[in-house]
Amino acid sequence: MQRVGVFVCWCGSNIAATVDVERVADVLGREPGVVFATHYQYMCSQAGQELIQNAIHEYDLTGVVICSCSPRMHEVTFRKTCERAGLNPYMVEIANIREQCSWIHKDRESATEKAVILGRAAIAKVHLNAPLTSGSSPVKKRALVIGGGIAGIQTALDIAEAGFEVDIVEKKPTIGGKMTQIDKTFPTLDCAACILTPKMVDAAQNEKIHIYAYSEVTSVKGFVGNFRVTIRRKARYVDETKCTGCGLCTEKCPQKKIPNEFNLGLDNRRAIYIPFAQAVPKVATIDPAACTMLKTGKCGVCSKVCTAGAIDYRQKDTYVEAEYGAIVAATGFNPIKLDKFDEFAYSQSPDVVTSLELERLMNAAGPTGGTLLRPSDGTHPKTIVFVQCVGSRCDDAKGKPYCSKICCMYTAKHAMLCREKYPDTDVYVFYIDVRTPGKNFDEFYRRAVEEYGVHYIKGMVGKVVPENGKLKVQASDLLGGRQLHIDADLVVLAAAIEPDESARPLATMLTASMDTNDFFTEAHAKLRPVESPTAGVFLSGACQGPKDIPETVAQASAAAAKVIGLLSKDSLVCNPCTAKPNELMCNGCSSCEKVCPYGAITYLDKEFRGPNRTVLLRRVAQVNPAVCQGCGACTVACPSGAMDLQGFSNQQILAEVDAICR
Amino acid sequence: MPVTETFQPTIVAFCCNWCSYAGADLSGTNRLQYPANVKIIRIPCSCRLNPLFILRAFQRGADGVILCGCHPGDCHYTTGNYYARRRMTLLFSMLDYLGIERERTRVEWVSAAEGAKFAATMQEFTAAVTKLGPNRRLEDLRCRKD
Amino acid sequence: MKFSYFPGCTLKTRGKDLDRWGRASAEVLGFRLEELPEWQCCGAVYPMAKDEIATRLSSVRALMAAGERGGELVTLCSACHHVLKRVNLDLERDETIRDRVSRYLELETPYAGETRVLHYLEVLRDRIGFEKLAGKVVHPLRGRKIGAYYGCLLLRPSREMEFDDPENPRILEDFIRAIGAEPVIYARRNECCGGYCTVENSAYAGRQVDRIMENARSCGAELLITACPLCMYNLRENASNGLPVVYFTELLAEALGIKEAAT
Amino acid sequence: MMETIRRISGVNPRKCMKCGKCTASCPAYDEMDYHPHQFVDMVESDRIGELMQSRGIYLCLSCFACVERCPRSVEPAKLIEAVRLAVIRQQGMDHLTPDQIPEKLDPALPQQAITSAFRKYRK
Repeated sequence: MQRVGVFVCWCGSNIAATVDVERVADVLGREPGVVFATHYQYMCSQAGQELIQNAIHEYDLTGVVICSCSPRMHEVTFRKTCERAGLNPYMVEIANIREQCSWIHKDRESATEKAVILGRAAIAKVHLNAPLTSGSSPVKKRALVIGGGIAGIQTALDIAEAGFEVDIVEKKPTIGGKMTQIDKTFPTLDCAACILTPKMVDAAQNEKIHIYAYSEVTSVKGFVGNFRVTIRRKARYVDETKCTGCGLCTEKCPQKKIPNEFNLGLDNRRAIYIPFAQAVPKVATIDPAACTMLKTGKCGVCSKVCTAGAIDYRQKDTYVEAEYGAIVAATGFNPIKLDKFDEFAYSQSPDVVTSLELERLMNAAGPTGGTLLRPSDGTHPKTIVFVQCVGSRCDDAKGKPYCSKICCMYTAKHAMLCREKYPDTDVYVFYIDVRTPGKNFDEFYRRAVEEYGVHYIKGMVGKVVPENGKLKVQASDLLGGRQLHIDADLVVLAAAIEPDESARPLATMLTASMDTNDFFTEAHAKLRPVESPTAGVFLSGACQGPKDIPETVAQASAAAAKVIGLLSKDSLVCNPCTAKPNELMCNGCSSCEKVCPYGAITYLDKEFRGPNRTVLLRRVAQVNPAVCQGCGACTVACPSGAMDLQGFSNQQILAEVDAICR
Repeated sequence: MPVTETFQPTIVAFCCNWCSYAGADLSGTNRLQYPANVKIIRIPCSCRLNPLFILRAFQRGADGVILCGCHPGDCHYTTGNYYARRRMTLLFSMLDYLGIERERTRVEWVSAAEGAKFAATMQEFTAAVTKLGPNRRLEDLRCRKD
Repeated sequence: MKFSYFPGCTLKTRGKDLDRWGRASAEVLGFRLEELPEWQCCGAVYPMAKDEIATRLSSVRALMAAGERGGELVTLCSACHHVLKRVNLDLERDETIRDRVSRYLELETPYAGETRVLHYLEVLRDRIGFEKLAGKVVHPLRGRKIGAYYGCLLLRPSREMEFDDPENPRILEDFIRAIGAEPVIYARRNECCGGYCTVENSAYAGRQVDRIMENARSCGAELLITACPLCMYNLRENASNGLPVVYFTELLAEALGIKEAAT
Repeated sequence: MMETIRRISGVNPRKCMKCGKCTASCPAYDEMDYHPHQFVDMVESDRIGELMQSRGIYLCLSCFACVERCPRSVEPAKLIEAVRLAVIRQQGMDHLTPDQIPEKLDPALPQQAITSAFRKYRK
């Protein structure tokens, strides 16, 4: 029997207010095998940890039970504490009496009773704990960044800067992401292209960085330090190594009426195209859905005009397999589709545009050459109405329940730029709340109001009616106590943003968790904001939640720092809670091997002593502890009960069951 | 079986470490109440749950057992919850055969972000089990003393 | 194809054209509307308050009668459709209302909204198909620029009515195309005509109608169609300078070539 | 009183985030004294007496534009209906009486207009 010490934490008043900690310590102190039990205000504090260490020495403890917060919070802390006192760290069990007891119950009596039962279960388990030693596994010193927007580029540059190899996988023909479509950036109004394109070029020229543009991740296997990833390189029908990016093909292609996604369909491109002048890599791509040659076998104009001989109509998708130590998700965001919000007449009038479309309409490289003109008739709009929170903060299925965070600031920017470039325009912004927490953000918004004379109106637009070339806007002015009717020329909708649709399948491949809105979940909302709960997977940019550019860049660099920390290790300590077969009971049936998702189980023909001094050769399972991740699927699959999971053994779990049901 | 108003069922919840245990923690962090009858046992993955554990719980006097894991497709170990789902389906037909009411066992998928769902599930499950009254205890005849 | 049919009061009196041409066209298109025996007025407005039970009963009776006769109830009048559909949902979703209705009507098994309520236009779209309808048109209304006027009751609240996109509906536009005419899309086609407030204050209804008419006219409409007798009244009687308005079933009959034959 | 209104309407005014989209959508704005967002706010702050004096409760068209467009599913129209019911359910508080009808009667007026007016305006 172990000599168990029980330590009940008050967690200030978090536990002690609802659970009678003294009684818990007292009752648990009388459990079999418990030689010491106490309670203390903050067990995780230095003084609390010393208390545990002293008790280990003084009472010669062989097992420790801590009744405190969730093991997801401080299990590691307390394991280290015990290790420092010479106790094997896996001789510690945590009873979660905060998240799963004091915080969810109000009645002191029943909460105390439950805390005692949870403590008993932990004591019952720790009696069956065995010291475990961690093995180690090597780290592949290469990182993969999925998504080539500003988040992915920044992460890759920082990782490369530290001397590690890094690959970027981008599904579009060029890296750069959303920021390439943005005209100016708040709160300084510098041109987005001017600050982004040098970074794109840096990434392309950095010898540590390899860019797989127009590519997608199709499978991820393995685990932290040892991921094996398959990347599909989609056929561009253009040889990337030969294409010089001269653009001649994109001028000669006879298919002229393909909506240009870079300009959000506000103008057209050809079937062979380079998204924009600063694209990286600057090579042409054939759109197979639009190309006559690929569809009918007749045309071939691009091939004829290409002096480099880069066009290859028979190109096929190719697959690359590579190994990585760490993976960063940087899949970004998109504005939502507005088809469910047609009270704003988005699909009924070309003069109702999204904010991102307005970026293109104001950009010098955009469809209007940077002059703000109405898509319907090419005239200068004189009255512009901005509507905020279109689809954000909605509690129904039409929109998103969250605040999209970036809209207040970019709308202030748009309003300001409109007034600056065209002082004769009237600009109205309808808002629910103006949210400007950020350095120099509120000042920026106030400038839009005070210096630029933008009319900010607390209220919402209810209906937009296109009539006689105008957009009749019906809106509320809550502070003015009136309903407004504005004849506008242009209406700009600040559409909510949502994670890119590639994020969900990627999360499944990475076994990284997501929230109900399909944003990646971080390992800890406050203390581990750039790590996914899955070891070795990190989060960069808006795939984790709505973010503006400065925040994205900060998180991108933070994710890079975490990756560098991981890659700078030669090997990783493995989780010792791995499966272990009892060779004497194993009958070599392969059931365990079939359910193992990691291929950690192999078989060995081993000699065993039989009766009458005979030797039997038997096939028995072997688990590679460096590969086993400890899920336990094999333990249940094993028909002879030979397989067990260290740290979560059958006996340990049954002991917990018994303690709870006692 | 007499059901008294003060009947407090014993409920064992097996939660996978990655999704449901974290979801349970989140309902705590958000102070979402559920009955104290529910006691959680942490397992690495829903596929670690040996159906035997549930039978043992019923032997030792549990009135309800619930298994919570990651949503299908979201398992931290890729496929664990699919195994769990199949095994539990088999166990359910066996429990039917044994005459243990279907409502006493349940499988729910709760993600790490679904604190509210965890609390609601536990409230609902406890209410359902309370309504059924105390469980007929399974007995291991080998353990009979007389 | 056969459906139970709930005409409603107005279709028996002031709105006869909506009813008559609807039934006649149905025969040509291959479905029959069988009027429910002894139906009572649906009440004309949906009782929004949860504790209004008596005002829901006549709808429940009609819904149950249709339930016994094949389970599908077709309506033509927007108001009846709105009331029947929403009361049906109440019975399906609201346990308190279901229990209280059960007790009032002394039902052995409570009615839980099993009947499916369909609008005539939904039958055209989902059961007949506008393509098939177009195939039966003998007098396509070529060159006619027609604005669809939806009003409120068919579309809102969309969560319950599930009729069409509440802000940019297309079912009537598709109908107009099917009978060979050109639909004119104008944004105010789902704005309120003033409804029953016309009884007390027709000038108020007139202001609503004028805005709708102006919008429809400026977008090029020459004629409006509607599925609601009350909208029809408001649009016709309260407009200061209105476009002509007809029921959609009249145009349907015209396109199918049965209107001429009848007159 | 607030509880009665909340119960019969089934509306939780606390869900309102005060965006004003209901009032922006209201086609009867110019006719009404109180506007949809005010109904929600005044029910929440228990100022129902004032709402019961309002003539706006007879001018709401029940067009459900506010219900349709509310991003928080508050359903202001149901509150307006509940306040109107609270008034007309009182003895002698009918807003419309049968003897008022003939003078309002237009031969072309559809039955449903009168039926609805009665349903909405009297008990």
